[in-house]
Amino acid sequence: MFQNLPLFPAQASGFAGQVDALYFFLIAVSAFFSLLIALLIVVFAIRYRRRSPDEVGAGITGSLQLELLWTIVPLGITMVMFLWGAWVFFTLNRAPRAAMEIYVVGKQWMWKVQHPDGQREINELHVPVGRPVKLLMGTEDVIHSFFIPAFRTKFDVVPGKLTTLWFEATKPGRYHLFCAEYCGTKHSAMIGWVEVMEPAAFQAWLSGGAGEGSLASRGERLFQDLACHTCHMPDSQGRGPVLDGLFGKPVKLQDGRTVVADESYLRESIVNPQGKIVAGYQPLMPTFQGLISEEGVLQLIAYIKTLGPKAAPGPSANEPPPPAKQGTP
Amino acid sequence: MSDAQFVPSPATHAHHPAQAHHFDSLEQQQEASTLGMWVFLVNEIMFFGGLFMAYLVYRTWYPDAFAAGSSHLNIPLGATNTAVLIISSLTMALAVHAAQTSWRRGQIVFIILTIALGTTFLVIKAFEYADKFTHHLVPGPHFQWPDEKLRAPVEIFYSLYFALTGLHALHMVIGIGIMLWLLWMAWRGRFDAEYYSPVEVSGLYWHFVDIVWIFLFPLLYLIGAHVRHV
Amino acid sequence: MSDHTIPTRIYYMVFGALIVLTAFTVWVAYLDLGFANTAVAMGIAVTKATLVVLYFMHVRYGSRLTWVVVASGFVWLGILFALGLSDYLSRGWLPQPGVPRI
Amino acid sequence: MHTIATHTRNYINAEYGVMSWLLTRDHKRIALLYLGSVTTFFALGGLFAVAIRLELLTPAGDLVQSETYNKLFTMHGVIMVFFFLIPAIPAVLGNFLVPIMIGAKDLAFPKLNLLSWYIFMIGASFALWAVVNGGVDTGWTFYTPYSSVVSNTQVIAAAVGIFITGFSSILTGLNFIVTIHRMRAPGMTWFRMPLFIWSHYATSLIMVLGTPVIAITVLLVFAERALKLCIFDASCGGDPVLFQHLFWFYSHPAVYIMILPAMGVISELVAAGARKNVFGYSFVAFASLAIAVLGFLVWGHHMFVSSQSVYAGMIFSILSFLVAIPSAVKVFNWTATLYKGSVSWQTPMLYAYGFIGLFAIGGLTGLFLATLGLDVHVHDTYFIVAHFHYVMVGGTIMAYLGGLHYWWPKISGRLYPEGWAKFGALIVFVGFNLTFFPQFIVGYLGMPRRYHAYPEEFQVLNVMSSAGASILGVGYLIPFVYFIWSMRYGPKAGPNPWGAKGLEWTIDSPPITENFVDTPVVTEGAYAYTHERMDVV
Ligand code: HEA
Ligand code: HEA
Ligand code: HEC
Ligand code: CUA
Ligand SMILES: [Cu+2]
Repeated sequence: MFQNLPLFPAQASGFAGQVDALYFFLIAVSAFFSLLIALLIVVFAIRYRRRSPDEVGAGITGSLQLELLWTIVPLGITMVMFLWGAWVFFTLNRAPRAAMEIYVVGKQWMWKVQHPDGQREINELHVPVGRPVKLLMGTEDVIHSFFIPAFRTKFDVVPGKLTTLWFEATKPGRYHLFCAEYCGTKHSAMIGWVEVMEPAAFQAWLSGGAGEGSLASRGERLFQDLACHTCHMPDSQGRGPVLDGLFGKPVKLQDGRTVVADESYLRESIVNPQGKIVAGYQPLMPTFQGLISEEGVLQLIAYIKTLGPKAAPGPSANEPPPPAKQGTP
Repeated sequence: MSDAQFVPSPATHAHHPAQAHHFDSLEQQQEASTLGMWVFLVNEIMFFGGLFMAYLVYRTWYPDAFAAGSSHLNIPLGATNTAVLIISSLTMALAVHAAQTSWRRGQIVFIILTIALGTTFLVIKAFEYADKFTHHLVPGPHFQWPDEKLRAPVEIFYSLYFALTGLHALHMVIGIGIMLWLLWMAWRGRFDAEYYSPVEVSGLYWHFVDIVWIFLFPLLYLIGAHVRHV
Repeated sequence: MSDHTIPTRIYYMVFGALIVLTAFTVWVAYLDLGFANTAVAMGIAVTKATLVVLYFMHVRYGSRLTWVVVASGFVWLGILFALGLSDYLSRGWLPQPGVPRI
Repeated sequence: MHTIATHTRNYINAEYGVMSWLLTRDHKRIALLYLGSVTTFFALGGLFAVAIRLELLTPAGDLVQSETYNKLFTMHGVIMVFFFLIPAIPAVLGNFLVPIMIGAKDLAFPKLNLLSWYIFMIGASFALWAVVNGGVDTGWTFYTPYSSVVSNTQVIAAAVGIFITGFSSILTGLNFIVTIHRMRAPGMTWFRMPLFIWSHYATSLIMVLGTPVIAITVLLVFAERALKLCIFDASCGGDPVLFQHLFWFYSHPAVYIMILPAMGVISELVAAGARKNVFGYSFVAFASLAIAVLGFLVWGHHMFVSSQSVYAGMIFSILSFLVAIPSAVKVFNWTATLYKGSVSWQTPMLYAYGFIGLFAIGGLTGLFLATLGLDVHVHDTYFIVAHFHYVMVGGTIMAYLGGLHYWWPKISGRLYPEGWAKFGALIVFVGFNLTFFPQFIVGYLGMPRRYHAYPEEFQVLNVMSSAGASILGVGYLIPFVYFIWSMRYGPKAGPNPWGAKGLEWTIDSPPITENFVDTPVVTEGAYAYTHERMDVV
């Protein structure tokens, strides 16, 4: 039993090292202060122990210098922690442009994964080593959280939203995937594996069984089935705006704001079209809330992203992967 | 305190019958009650504050739905109720004044007026609620809204409407209960220029409930006024 | 305790102001002023509330402690709103690589 | 103590009969009512903890069903937080001591004080009803939409229970604030008040300003569940994250409701244990206020990966570091107080040493969590569980036990057995560390919290933790037994067994009903053990 006692998690992503460095810094600071305080307490308690029943302590009331010292020094140290931590956090929150995209849906109690080329998996995620991967995530019911300890990252999936998470795996292997946000009875069974593969093996795996066509093509079918095309036509004849080339572009809204048409915006436009009305259009579009599954929404998004002039940033889903690029700006 | 001295209680003068034994003086007791009520009202601000926060978020998200939802509220009734509450605040203030000037008849009259106005408010509110029921504007499975596209956010509006006005009405009911007790005490001639803090403190509560309504009225009723003619 | 007995005349004046402000806020709500509708409505509501607090609730003549207590209520409400909105208003601000800034 | 007359009458034997307790308005008797209630809840919460630890002995979820496990940790958390730890120090020690320490006969509103206890018990009855009728499984955090539309357990009863109990907390806070402002004895200026009073004042501010927000929040969950309103539900366009904002707006300050009174206790223990002025008295006093105020500005640090905006995350992170500074100031001042003191090794001091060390570790690991990039990894893992048990169990419960030992002679009039007490303190300290230290490691390894079953490689650390918990349980049982024993057989304590300063030690043990025969007049600061003045070096 005791040979089986890991004390430190595997490092398998680009920022595992960064997070661990931060961790060791905090451990060092904590160890220093805890030991200092413990030591002082023990020393004082022994050195100045009470020797007679009515002995009293010295008439010391305080010292401004010391107060300043132990206010400013911790303040300085914590500001280092803040800046360093914030910097790592930004890295964690900004997926590089070249990231390969995979769609994830959480539901009680499983993770459903769809690759752009059409592979689907449940409670497993296959990714290539050495390529940034961006997960576009949603949930069908309650909040869950996609957590891969070996990559030192996690992010919640939240009803009504599209959230993202990215990483770049650095070591082939099989790593735990957990649901970290409590989500009901089988929360602890909402687990799986992340399989990091060599690029060639990954390509082989990808071409393994795409059966139902690519994600975008399924989105396209939905686009027809839900009659989106009756309003959104490739030319500006429809009642709704043209969606071709929309992704990644700034959109002027009726209330004067401008937003970028990213995935969250697309999701909101489909599920809750009243939230942001495009300038120059009537709020005609019905809500599709409850009519499309979360997976369907992601398929539609994948489809819209492939539409029209290749102005969208990031490779389109069907292109072969470009060589891994340094993602962090 | 090794050299703390103990002095006998300073006062030998007769205590007011309303003074509790753990206070040194009636004045200390009255100051304590007033401060206590103010602290309680601060707590009340935060209690409604949580709801106002929700209102603020959803109002920024769904301005149109809120305006649309609001346009189904009855402005004349809401305005009347605002006026009713303001008058009741006046009568309450006058009741406190009557207590401060040891005018028993005035206390009784103004407290009765306050109760009557508070009840009027609740009756009008009840009519409004009844109207919402018949028009299926109560959130839940029977909620209906003609414009399907706005249904969901309008339901949020009505959820907040009922939560806010419902809690406000609950405060009114409690306030009326307190007023009835005050009436009983005033009737028995308990309040005079020397001892009137129950009236004063209840007055603070009553005015606070009025203030909440002063905000609810524009936030709920008036935001849709200028769109309903479009 | 405010030993201060406020003359009833002041109560009636405040009352008059409150009624006038109520009428005004209803009237102005029917005009389409865009964003200003909300600003005006809230401005009037704050004025009315201030009048009630200062005169009906005697804070005008109250002790400093009363002022502090009243103020703390509104400051804390401000904390809830401000830090809450710090999330809601800045969502989606984070520039993403490759996405145009606006 | 020439001024003390020996009264045979005291608050305990002033009246007899159950009704004399149930209708009492004496703050000291009400404190004992609370003592009985919160001890019961602690035992109940502890039983749930035992069940949790038994289940986690093996990786497979083999002892109880996952539904049951989820209810166990939820009810453990709810009971420990709302029905034990929040009331523990303020409602027991605070109730007993606040009036005495400032030289008052009672709290400003004695009837309200009794009412608070009844409200507490009514709220607790709802929670217990929920426990008995199937339990709740939402986690103590009640996140929507799970709690509002999905879970099919007794969420409504638990929410109502928490709502009601909240008012007990609010009224206690209100009572303390008014008492401290208006009831101080002649000469008891603000800067002569014991630090226990300062910290209770700060705690009361949080109770009054924060608790109403949790009340309205659980009320909204109730409304969404029972009345089908739409507030947080994403299917009508609501935002589940809004619930988290409102929940943590209270629940982060609530952790300071739990720690501030404990810090007050430690200040008293350290001063009496070293027979010295608390080093930097005014810094410690203001640190309490600073924690109370800044504590309201950091709630979003529980939501770094909740899809809250990145910028809000940064604001909450930097503010979280700021709120750690006053805690650091306090820790250093307590340590410095021992310097050149006349330092005691009696049980209350042992608990105080334990507190300082464990709170330092718990607080410092709080910094790990406030660090944005690091929290992403450890959020919702056992690292968090370890962090908060270090501050709540290693911090607050240590202080609570230390305070109970220190004031037990005053409360009961009897001395507890010192040898057993030292032994108990040692067991608690050892058991505690064995229980919760391994959880830091298993947390960083990635074991998520609220897991009924877990991967095998985490087993060894979990077994250590469970073993520690059984030692800890024994450690808690020991004081429980000898406190009860001492009420009958303990030697009489006398007014001031510790040779300590403070108004509570100038009166009888146990005190008479209105505490003081005559109102005391205060002429010096709180910890005037000596009148010599001396510099640090
Ligand atoms: C008594 C209760 C208590 C106390 C006092 C604290 C104190 C602190 N807590 Fe903790 N916390 C909890 C109870 C408490 N916490 C609970 C219950 C949870 C989990 C809730 C849940 O999800 O269920 C939690 C979770 C929690 C999180 C969220 C983690 C997550 O879910 O991802 C964070 C993040 O910032 C945090 C931070 C802090 C900080 C910075 C402090 C600071 O106040 C600590 C300050 C103290 C010190 C810093 C130590 C003393 C100082 C020194 C020894 C000197 C050296 C100092 C420096 C160099 C600065 N806590
Ligand atoms: C004050 C708060 C408090 C206290 C004291 C404790 C005490 C303990 N807690 Fe708890 N804990 C929480 C607050 C607290 N906890 C919270 C808020 C959570 C989060 C819940 C959630 O996720 O929603 C949590 C979660 C939590 C977990 C994580 C569960 C999970 O995520 O799956 C674990 C696991 O080990 C645990 C263990 C323990 C243990 C071993 C103790 C031990 O210290 C207990 C020791 C006590 C005993 C063993 C009882 C001794 C018995 C007596 C003294 C009885 C004698 C008296 C009579 C007979 C009348 N706790
Ligand atoms: C009844 C006509 C109609 C139908 C059907 C319809 N839309 Fe729309 N759509 C509109 C209109 C009008 C707008 C512009 C106003 C707005 O933003 O709501 C719009 C806007 C959008 C936008 C934002 C476009 C931009 O330029 O920013 C997206 C994305 C979108 N629709 C996707 C879809 C999808 C996917 C479907 C099918 C599931 C669909 N729409 C069905 C009418 C429609
Ligand atoms: Cu899904 Cu936990
Ligand atoms: Cu916190």
